[in-house]
Amino acid sequence: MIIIFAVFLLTLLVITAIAIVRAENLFVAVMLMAIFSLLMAANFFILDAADVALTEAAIGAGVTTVIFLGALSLTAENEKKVELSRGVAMSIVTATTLLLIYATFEKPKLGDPEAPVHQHVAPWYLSETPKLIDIPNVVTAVLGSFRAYDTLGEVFVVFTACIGVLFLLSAKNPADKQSRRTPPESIGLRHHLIPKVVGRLLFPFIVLFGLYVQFHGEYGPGGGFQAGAIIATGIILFALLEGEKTALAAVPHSVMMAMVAGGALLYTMVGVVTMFMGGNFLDYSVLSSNPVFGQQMGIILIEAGVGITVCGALLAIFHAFAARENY
Amino acid sequence: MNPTEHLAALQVVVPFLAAPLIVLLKAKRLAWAATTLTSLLTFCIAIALTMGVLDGQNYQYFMGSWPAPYGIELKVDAFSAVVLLIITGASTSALIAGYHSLDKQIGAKRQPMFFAAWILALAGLAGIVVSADAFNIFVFMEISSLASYVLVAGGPDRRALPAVFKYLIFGTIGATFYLIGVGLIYMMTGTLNIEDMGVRIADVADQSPVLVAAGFITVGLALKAALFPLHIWLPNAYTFAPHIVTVFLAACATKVSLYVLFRFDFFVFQENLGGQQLHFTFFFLPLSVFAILIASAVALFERNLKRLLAWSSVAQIGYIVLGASLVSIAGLTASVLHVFNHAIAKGSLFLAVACLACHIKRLRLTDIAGCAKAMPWTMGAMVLAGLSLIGVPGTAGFISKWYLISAVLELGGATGVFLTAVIVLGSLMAVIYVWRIVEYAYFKPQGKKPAVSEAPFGILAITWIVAIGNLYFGINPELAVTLSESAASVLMGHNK
Amino acid sequence: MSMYVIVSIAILVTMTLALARALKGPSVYDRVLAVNMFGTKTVLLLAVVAFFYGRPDFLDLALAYALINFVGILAVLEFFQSQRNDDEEQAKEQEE
Amino acid sequence: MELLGYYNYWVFAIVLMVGFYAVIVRNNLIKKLLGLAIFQSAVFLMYITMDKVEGATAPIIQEGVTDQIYSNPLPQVLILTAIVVGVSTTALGLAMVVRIKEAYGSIEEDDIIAKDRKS
Repeated sequence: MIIIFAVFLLTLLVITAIAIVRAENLFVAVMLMAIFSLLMAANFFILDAADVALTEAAIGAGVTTVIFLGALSLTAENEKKVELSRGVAMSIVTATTLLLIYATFEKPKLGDPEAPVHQHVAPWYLSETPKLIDIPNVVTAVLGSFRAYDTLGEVFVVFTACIGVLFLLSAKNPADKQSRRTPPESIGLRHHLIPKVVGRLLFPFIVLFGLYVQFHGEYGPGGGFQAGAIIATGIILFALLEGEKTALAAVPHSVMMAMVAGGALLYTMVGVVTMFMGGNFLDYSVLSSNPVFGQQMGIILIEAGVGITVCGALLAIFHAFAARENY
Repeated sequence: MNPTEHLAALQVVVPFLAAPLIVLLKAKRLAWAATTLTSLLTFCIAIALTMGVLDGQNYQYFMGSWPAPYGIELKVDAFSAVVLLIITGASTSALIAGYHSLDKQIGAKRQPMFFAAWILALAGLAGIVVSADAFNIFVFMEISSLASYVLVAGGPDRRALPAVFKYLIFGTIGATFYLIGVGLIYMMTGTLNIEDMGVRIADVADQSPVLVAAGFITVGLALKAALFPLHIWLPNAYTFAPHIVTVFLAACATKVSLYVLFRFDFFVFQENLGGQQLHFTFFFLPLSVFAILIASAVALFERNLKRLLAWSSVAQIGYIVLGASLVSIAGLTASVLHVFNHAIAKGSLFLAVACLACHIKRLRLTDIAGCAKAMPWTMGAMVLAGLSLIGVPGTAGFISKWYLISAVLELGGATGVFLTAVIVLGSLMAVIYVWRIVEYAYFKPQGKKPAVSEAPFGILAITWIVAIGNLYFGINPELAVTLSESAASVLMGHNK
Repeated sequence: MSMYVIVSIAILVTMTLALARALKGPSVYDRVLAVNMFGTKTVLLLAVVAFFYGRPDFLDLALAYALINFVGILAVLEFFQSQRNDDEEQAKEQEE
Repeated sequence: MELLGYYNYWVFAIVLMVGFYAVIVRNNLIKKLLGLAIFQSAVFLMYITMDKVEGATAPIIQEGVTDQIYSNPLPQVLILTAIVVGVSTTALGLAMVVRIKEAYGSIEEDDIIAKDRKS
């Protein structure tokens, strides 16, 4: 039954994707993008990927929309109706689609327990995690320990993107020379009663929920990355309500940078410490006399690192767009 | 802790430790110094790894001590050692040379971020090379790409921005294609470790997802490696990047993608997929021939010095792929050798360009007219490196061309002769475009604003050290040849 | 079991209607409302599916969606407010 | 019903190519980035589709339940990482678009090319 729901949702997904590409108003396209990512997240959830669904919700529907809107307010809302060479593109696209569809017919079907992916490596994770790490969420175990090096890379991807955005948007704006007009300071939404009241009520809950996701990641869906994104969203809410200035006074730029660098450093240092204690890089077993406990400790530490960096980076990126002067 | 055991991991961990610290440094000179020191340290690690490989040591490292297909494995063999040497060496020499010129191009406040991006690009590239896990390679590919977008965007000209945007779009498409390919193979084999894939893929090799995966991985990586005709992002990105960044990226960025491409192809696909060897040759051989001929021809007519050299890079990628497409020990040896030698030649050429740029603002050929009088040392280095690019005997470029021609002639018959003709023709065109630079610099009357004086000593010294490397490896090629031969046999060794 | 199925179908129908409004517009406010509604329906769908799968502890996720949806809509409002300010200012400049 | 088992993969192929089409054909840089985001999301769908096992539940082990089977955790871990990569690329791309707008006064590719020709 659920599969049929999934098929329905996927059909909506295709329609949304086509609508995004066809929309001439970029604001509409961004709104549809939010729907696209909600649909995607619902599908992930139906396909048993609870952690991924949580991430897609926090990132796709939340942060990405906010960043896109930030960029839109600095650029233009409407698209010029010109298309580049359509024929060639169409033929490339059609050929690739057919190739991919051709490839599906020898793929294992959805949900097939005999598929090769379920025979090798993955069963080992499922059977060994309770013995070696002893936490219920196998996704967190793989993320935090078995493939912790990938996660380290992921943290540095966020780190790179953050310094990249700051680097790009800290350059001088050539338009500043021409017009001395100072843009109106963003006052936020504090003059609107309903958003203000509801927002102020929600803000502590969002942060609290973020902390819950951070520390509950070993037991349920969630972990450092999702938590960082949710807390960042909470602080973005604060910035939207109270205006840029107040938000920057609460979490100044230097604090954000310290978070971005500190989280990444914490993660790497955990690895270096395990090296000095006689293990390989990121081998948490050596952290404690009881290897299982050591593993859990390591995962908690690196998840904290991930959360801090992601939260700081998303905030810094948001402020970089928001603070850029619109001309 | 015994550091020699951890060398492979340290290659990535050291820059990762440094990057967050560099961001927090306020003083720009300090940021530069920290970056250069870190880069130098990774260079030393790479040298240590290379010496170990030459001693026959096999570096295998399990991240988190988890055994291979379950955890992530790092592996360093002769091929990785060559590429690591290039990456860390190029980064270090470019950074030392950048002491003067980066200061002018990038504002003081933004420098810590710029240098952090640099060290991350280095970490990403090194991470790709040491990793033996297909997905891990994707993650590090993204780190290095995002960081290099930032580096290129540091260019002073506004045209750097559209160029880097294009670079971002193409880079992301390439990486996503790679991700699709890896996903399809994972779907059919259940593993992400490249060697494990090679073993397990044999049972499913004739099924369509695996064939499609081979196509996606090849195209995706060819896109990132700027193989003709997927090179369109490269010329502008190289032209408008800060000069020092061009030195770094031109020497190693595309080569790392080629490294992954060869590794994937020879470890996973060859001999497992029916007719893969043939497909590989038929796909890459014509493309590399076109790359050599067309890109060289475009370089002949290019008026901007940096873009001319960028087009020449596209042509050189053709030579590298040509060697590999022969699927023979001799061909691969030539390929790896050319990866190494071209990095030195192009590195020193772009370093010389950076020297020129100390006094000449725009770098059209007409702008450098007559500059040899004021800057004899710079132009001397450029000529030396140019000779190596052409492949004149006594330079490093000659060695790889020589190996390439002998590998091609091994084929025999009309193909062998035709390919030899292509290589010779490509080299002749290189003679012409290098001559154009020389002609403008030495024999044309000086432009309106003549260059005042020689470039600062620091940058000049580094340029000459690298330029002399061209001569050294041309006269004593044993080290490079030994490494390349063992790299080739590692790749072909999987091909029982 | 059948109760969950009926509820899910009802939610899917509402989602489709919301999507249709988001696609057709005509004004941006229709679309903003549609997106908000779509978000709410996703929250409900997740809750129902969580019970359907017998893992009610996954209600966490629905909670996350509900919270984040609100912030997204506020961002849209702020976007419109700043745009209107810009427009007003431009109009003033033109008058001057 | 037999064919429905492949439906996810077809949607993956179509959505992927819709995004790809937007990236190569649309002239507006923000639209290109939206296309790129769709393009990347499609790949997430492919990976997540692999992890499902019929009758299984999310790989969070329930205490006291012994006969439960669980879906595959590995593709989920990979996609968590890939989502992060996607949003990072988008953010960086948008920062570039903002700079392009400031430098050229336009975010349409043909305008930018035309302006570069002139100078």
